[in-house]
Amino acid sequence: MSVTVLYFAALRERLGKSSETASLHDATTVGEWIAAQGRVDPALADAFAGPGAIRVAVNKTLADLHAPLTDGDELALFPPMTGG
Amino acid sequence: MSVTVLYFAALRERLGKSSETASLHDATTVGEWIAAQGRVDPALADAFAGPGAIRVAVNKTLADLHAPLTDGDELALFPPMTGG
Amino acid sequence: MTVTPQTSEIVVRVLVQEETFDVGAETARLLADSDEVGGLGSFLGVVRGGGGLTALCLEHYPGMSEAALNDLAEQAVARFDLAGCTVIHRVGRLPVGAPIVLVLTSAAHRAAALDATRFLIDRLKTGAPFWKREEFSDGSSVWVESCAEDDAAAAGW
Amino acid sequence: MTVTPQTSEIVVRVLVQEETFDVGAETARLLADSDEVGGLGSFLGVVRGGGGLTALCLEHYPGMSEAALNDLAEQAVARFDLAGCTVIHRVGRLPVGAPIVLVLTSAAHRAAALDATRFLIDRLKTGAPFWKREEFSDGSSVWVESCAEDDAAAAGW
Repeated sequence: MSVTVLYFAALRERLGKSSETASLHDATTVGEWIAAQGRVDPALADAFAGPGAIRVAVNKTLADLHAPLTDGDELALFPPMTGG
Repeated sequence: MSVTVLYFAALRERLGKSSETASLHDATTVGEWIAAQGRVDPALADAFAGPGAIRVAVNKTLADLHAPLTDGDELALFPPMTGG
Repeated sequence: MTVTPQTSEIVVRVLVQEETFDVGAETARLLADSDEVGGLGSFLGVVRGGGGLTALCLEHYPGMSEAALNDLAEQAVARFDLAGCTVIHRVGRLPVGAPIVLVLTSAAHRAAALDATRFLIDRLKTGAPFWKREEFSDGSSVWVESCAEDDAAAAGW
Repeated sequence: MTVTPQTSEIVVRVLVQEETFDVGAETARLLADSDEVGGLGSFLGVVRGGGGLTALCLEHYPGMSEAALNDLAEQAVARFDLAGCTVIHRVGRLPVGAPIVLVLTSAAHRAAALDATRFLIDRLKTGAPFWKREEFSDGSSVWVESCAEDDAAAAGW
């Protein structure tokens, strides 16, 4: 299965990409995908090294690292929000 | 000496007048004038019978019954304010 | 010459008038007149319909009403870190839906603007010489009584 | 047929846009669209100058930003006795003094309008997917970090 991954703001700039398509095994959580991806993408691993530095949304709803990913999901990773 | 007395809102309507000129003895407080005037004007005495029903201003500043009156002062009597 | 920041640099605008006011224009004016503003808070009071009400008649004590609003504005400036504030209160006969009062504050940070807005409207309700008479569709009218809730809100500051 | 008051009668208007907005027109619109309104509360956020700042660049997550603001508006409607609310958030490059965000609430009574205004702006700051980058006159730029004060304000509700 595959999911679309979106990156925003400082994380987008840091990783040098705003989106990618990720292929992953079934029954993968957000945290499991980040851990696996971090092994091949040190910049992503670095970005997640700080505690609480990155926020997660699945299908445009805030989620946490335990959220499951299913085929066709849109996963978004971004820094703490600073609106208003 | 004399002071101008102004009445507003429900008190103005109740007394049937919006202003008058009062002649009074020296060293009179607001409360003393109201007590004396109430003896000749039962409607005024009635209006002041309810506790806290009437507010007082001397020269356009909120005051209380102990405020002294001096020649030329503007005394205003009115119900609790309901602005906004 | 040393220039020390003065309270007088804070823009205070107080109006008591029969005419209506323009919320957009007042907002733009306050924003243009004050420096380093990050937020503006506001409260707009309007004549609320219902129960057969057709209009409010607002009486005031000319001279004292302006002085009382100015005093409240100065208190807000002293208590909160404001860049400026505007208070406009209408008098006369106002139909349902008409604007009555506008409180507008500007500040570097939102908390000061929002706190000051609430302080001003809470205090203004019971601390400035305005009186409301309600007019109804059956021809009757009644003076609005002061309410304990408003007294408590004003005393809470 | 019995008509029961529904939450859906409460007017909720949420916009995310590059263009500016008209505070006066939005105020008039909310007032016209909702019944028995006694007060409107508002907060207008603007780009604060100082320290050589020339502009803010606002990035957002299209689709989620609108959904998050709608969700906040629905929360405000559920918590406070509102007649309606409007939330408009701009994105793109905004110079010093430009409006960024408008929160506008209407209610029968002022406390609900003022409480809901504060709730919405406090929660919006950290709960909707917008990110600010500051641009300075020396050509540098920096992403705004989240601040503990904003986190505390959002958590306080």
